[in-house]
Amino acid sequence: METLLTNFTSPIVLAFVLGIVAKLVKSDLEFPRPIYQALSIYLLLAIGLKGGVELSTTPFSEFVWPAVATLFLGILTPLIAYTVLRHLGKLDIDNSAGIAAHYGSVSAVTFIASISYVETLGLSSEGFMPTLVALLEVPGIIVALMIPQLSNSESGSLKKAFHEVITGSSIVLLLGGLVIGFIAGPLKFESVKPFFVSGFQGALVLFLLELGMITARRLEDLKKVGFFLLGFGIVVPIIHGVLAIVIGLWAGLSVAGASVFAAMVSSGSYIAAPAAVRIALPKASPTLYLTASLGITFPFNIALGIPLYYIIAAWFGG
Amino acid sequence: METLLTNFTSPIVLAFVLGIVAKLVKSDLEFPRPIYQALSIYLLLAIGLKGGVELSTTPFSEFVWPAVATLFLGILTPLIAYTVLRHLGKLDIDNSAGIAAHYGSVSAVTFIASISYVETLGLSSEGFMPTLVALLEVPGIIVALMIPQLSNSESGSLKKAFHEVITGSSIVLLLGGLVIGFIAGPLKFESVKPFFVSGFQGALVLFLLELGMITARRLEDLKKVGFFLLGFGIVVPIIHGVLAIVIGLWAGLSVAGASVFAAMVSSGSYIAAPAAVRIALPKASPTLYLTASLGITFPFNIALGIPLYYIIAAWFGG
Amino acid sequence: METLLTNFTSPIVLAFVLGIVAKLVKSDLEFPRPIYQALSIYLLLAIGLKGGVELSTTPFSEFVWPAVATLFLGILTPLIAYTVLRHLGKLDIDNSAGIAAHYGSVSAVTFIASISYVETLGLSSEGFMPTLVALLEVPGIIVALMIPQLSNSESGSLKKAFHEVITGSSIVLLLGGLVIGFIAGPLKFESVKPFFVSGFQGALVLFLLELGMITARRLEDLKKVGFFLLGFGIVVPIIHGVLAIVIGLWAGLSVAGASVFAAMVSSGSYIAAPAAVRIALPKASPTLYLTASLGITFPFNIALGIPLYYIIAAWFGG
Amino acid sequence: MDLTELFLVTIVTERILRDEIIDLIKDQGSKGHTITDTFGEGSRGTRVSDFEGKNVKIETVVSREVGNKIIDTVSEAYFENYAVIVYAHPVKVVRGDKYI
Amino acid sequence: MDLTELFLVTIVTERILRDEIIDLIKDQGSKGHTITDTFGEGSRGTRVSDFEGKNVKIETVVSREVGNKIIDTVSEAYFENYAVIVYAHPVKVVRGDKYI
Amino acid sequence: MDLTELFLVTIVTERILRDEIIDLIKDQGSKGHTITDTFGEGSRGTRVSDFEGKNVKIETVVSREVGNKIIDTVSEAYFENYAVIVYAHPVKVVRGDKYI
Ligand SMILES: Nc1ncnc2c1ncn2[C@@H]1O[C@H](COP(=O)(O)O)[C@@H](O)[C@H]1O
Ligand SMILES: Nc1ncnc2c1ncn2[C@@H]1O[C@H](COP(=O)(O)O)[C@@H](O)[C@H]1O
Ligand SMILES: Nc1ncnc2c1ncn2[C@@H]1O[C@H](COP(=O)(O)O)[C@@H](O)[C@H]1O
Ligand code: NA
Ligand code: NA
Ligand code: NA
Repeated sequence: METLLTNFTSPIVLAFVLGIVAKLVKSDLEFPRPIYQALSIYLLLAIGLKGGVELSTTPFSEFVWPAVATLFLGILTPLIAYTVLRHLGKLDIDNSAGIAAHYGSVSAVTFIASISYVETLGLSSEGFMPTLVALLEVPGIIVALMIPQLSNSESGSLKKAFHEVITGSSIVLLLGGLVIGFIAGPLKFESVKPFFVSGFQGALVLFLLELGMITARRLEDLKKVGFFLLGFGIVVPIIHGVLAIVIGLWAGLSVAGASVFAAMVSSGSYIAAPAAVRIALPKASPTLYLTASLGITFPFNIALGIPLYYIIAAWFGG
Repeated sequence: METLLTNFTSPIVLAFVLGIVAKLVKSDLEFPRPIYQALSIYLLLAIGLKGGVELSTTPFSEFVWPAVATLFLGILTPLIAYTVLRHLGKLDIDNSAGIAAHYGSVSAVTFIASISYVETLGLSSEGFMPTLVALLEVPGIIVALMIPQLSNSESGSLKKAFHEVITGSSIVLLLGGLVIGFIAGPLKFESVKPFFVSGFQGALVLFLLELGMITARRLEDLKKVGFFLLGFGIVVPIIHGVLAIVIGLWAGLSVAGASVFAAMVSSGSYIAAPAAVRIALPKASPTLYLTASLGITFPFNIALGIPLYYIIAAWFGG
Repeated sequence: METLLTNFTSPIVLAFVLGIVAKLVKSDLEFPRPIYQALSIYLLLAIGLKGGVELSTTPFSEFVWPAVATLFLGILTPLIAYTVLRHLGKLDIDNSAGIAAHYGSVSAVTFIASISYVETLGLSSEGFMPTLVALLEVPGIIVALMIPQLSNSESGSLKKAFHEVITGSSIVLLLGGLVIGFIAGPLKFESVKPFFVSGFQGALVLFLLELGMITARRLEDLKKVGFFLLGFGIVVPIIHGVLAIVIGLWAGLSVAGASVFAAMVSSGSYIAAPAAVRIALPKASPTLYLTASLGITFPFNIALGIPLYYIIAAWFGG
Repeated sequence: MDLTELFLVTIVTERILRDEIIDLIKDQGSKGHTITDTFGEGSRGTRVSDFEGKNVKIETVVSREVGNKIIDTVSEAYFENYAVIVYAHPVKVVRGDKYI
Repeated sequence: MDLTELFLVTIVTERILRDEIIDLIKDQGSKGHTITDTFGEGSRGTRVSDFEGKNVKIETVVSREVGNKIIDTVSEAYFENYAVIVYAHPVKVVRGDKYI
Repeated sequence: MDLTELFLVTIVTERILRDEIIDLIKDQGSKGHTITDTFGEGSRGTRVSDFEGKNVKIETVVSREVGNKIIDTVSEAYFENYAVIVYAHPVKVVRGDKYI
């Protein structure tokens, strides 16, 4: 219980709520798009850098199994999501695959939020977690986009979509940051630390304020998408999260690491995936996949999911 | 005298001057609008957060009288301003009310500048001052906008104007920050402190550089508005400031607190008020009210007013 | 050799490379223009401020000879560049003068990069170096733009071009920062230090990421400009750099100072100069001068030039 | 491709009127619009938007009738007190029926 | 000054299609284009660009033939699945030959 | 509502020429203008503005005479050395007299 409260009184979650409220009261508060872009560049590069620096001091052996687990879940989760959507939800192939692509990938912000959550509990997750985010981002999208091909439904250009995913800004910044951090190492990193580490939590507050406002717009679409998707957006992440915890602990992650891992795996992408899906599956409705990942799963994870995964992980792993 | 010099050698004031100079020499220096917006979001949220954290540790009793004093002055000052404008200045009802609305509200930046001024003197004002800013922002505008209604001159939509004021970005960020800070409390605030506290003064330098450039454009309009408004923009703030000092000290504020309070009360809004007035009193000339609050009173307060209020407060309260 | 490696593993250089790579793989990563502008405002103001603070504690005598050396090289280097371009390169007058103007001026980022390079070596250059940057920016451009006048080739408005240079944002921010820092002094500077000093290196990383992307676009033009310009963009900076080292050491600069000085003098402007040249010499091809200064000399200096100048300076001065 | 002749009505005005005017043109029967941030100068100087001269351009493709109604209502509602310009010209539109 | 009558074709669509459509109009023979970031509303709501309603406006001055080809290819390629509007009108252009 | 037929002259050019061209069109008799930041491509590639392809679009509603004068002066002053396109078309303007 108390672990839940800790989350609800964190500036990050509160800023997210403020953003939603601002839109609900129709405030003229608006977050300039360039600032939104700059903050995501900063946040992605920062986690990349920190991850790379840590990685440079991590023995390969420690890192290999979690990496394998990540790739495995990157392939499994979109298939689970697809099956649920197609056969329980009776959605058509394109929409099922489109939504599945989002849940196969990862939301960097959910990841970051879970990191700071475990930190507020005085714990810390493995340093190489950001590397896992980079590993998790791409495969799930590709797997999901392949499905309609197999069931040869007419669709958009896969090639362009893959290029879009692999060279997407989030991947470039994450991987780029990892490599830079890895090469630079702890010493060289010192000089840029104040900017990328001390400022991080505060920048996250601003970013979640904005994400709150974007989410609020999505919430209006909730009625359009119906109860099934609402349930899907909460239940499937929990399933994915529990899977991630079990496999994560088995792969040698700490309890903190496993709950961060669960947050990652359960989260739905809303930067890389939407762009790719829009190109590869033009017939899939953006309203459905964006509302699911950004309007349902994201707020659920930020508010309840993250602490929940921790409780479960502690229960399994403690 | 020395207290004045301290102000003139502060990076904040100097940056403001630099901004004015840049425009005077027709430099192509331009401050991108999104950055301007981002800085105000940051500054307002930051003072809100800090205020909220402080508030969470302040006994209600300490805070109640200053709050009452604030609301009282929020109602009194626009009436004073209106009377002066209408009967001494012979301005028409709409323009008088429009300008009065600005002086009934508050300029957050003037407030911030006064805070950092007293800090450079090694003093510190009460922690709940930002709460007073939030309290002061709205009532003055509403009071002033009511006037033309009573003297039933045809005018724009009051309802829309009120919504505009109450849900204006500055209020949302200030109040939102206060609530977040209050709930989070000192401990949770730690993690975001580097971003919102250490960076604050520097961000303020950039913001005042930009405000200097905006003010410079206003200065060109000075000739248009005539001597009466010039006098108004200096004398009335002083009157409001002295009032604020007396009432503030009586309400239990420290000398530092009272001089910050004076800076607040004497200042003229140029974010919330203009938008509201433009909607409610379309016939009131933006050139008049913007030049008064942004072109005359703001620079006066930044350069002379703030130290002046301190001297007076010290004299009364010392 | 090891001094070279230090440079290649610095986050700043790596971020620059990442920017180039991002463009080469056609990533959709884009750096919003307002952020680019904000970062340059921040960086220029920051070096100005720091320089001014240092200057306020520097005896004039120490500073006078380096200043003279700077002005001297500001006049000499464009003439050298022009002669090489016109007589070896056989470029026409306008293009020769246009490119010369760039090499007569200075690239603030190259300067900053060289500062942080010597710092990573545990050395530190004279505090007044930023003042030299301000001194170096203007004269070279003016000298170069005069040439076509003398050889009276029809050309654009010199007057406008000069105004453009002298009131250009980079000069206003550098000089403005110097004056503010000088007046404020070390004590007043304390409050803004976290923002302008601690954050500096990190902001530089973001800025070089963006510059990498801009440079990448320039690289495509490399084939258009031919081998002569490629050689010019590498050899002439080295010549200017060596000149700067000799004269700098003679003027009393430390080894670190002399190598920073060399980086400054050898660098080609790509903010002030292009604008002025476009106006004064409309017939000069932007593709030529931008590719030379931004596509060839800038990356050369960032990657090899800066460590090279240090090695030479150490060899001469050690 | 079937091209219909419709009218492109352009309204340039103060940022602060944006949402109000969008509602207004919808009421008049506009099925869609495109908005662009612009700067501008005209007979009326000052803006209250924190950046002077900051305007929005609202473009809507509509039938002649709707166009005339928009022109009338806008000009009558805002010309007296606000900075605004309204102009229109015919355009050939693909799948024009969508916008009527 | 010699004025040629050409056509200004305007395409407003989702940000994500920008580069694709630019390539497409070049293939059709457009010699140049001007791009503006815009917001908009129409019959199709959601965008995947992180800001809803975020569109681009692509304007190209072309000959009647090229214009028609652009209109046909764009509408046929994108109308079914994407948010897009296309309209055109004649303009008098200086040195028009440059753009044919 | 009284509609006057006037001309909308559009100039797309390099950012760096913005203020110069604004002065120029004022001299020619333009009573107002609207400016939009745009990107663009044409026959002339490079810009010196720190972002390539960064242009401004200057639109002004003027009488036919003023329009022609603007077209002539702009094209003659800038066509040779700068990236610029100029085109015009008639528009119906509300309270057109304001802009003549
Ligand atoms: N003649 C014109 N041509 C183009 N745009 C104009 C013209 N006159 C005014 N505008 C635009 O309409 C806005 C309001 O004009 P005004 O009401 O005359 O101040 C200006 O800020 C410009 O953006
Ligand atoms: N009637 C219209 N007038 C002007 N722009 C429109 C109109 N309808 C649609 N648009 C623009 O075209 C985009 C796509 O429209 P739609 O495909 O109808 O969603 C919208 O976001 C608007 O920017
Ligand atoms: N055919 C065209 N259609 C629309 N805009 C154009 C066209 N050609 C050029 N432009 C615009 O005018 C600018 C200068 O063109 P240019 O002088 O041909 O390089 C380009 O950057 C575009 O923004
Ligand atoms: Na996932
Ligand atoms: Na006030
Ligand atoms: Na140089």
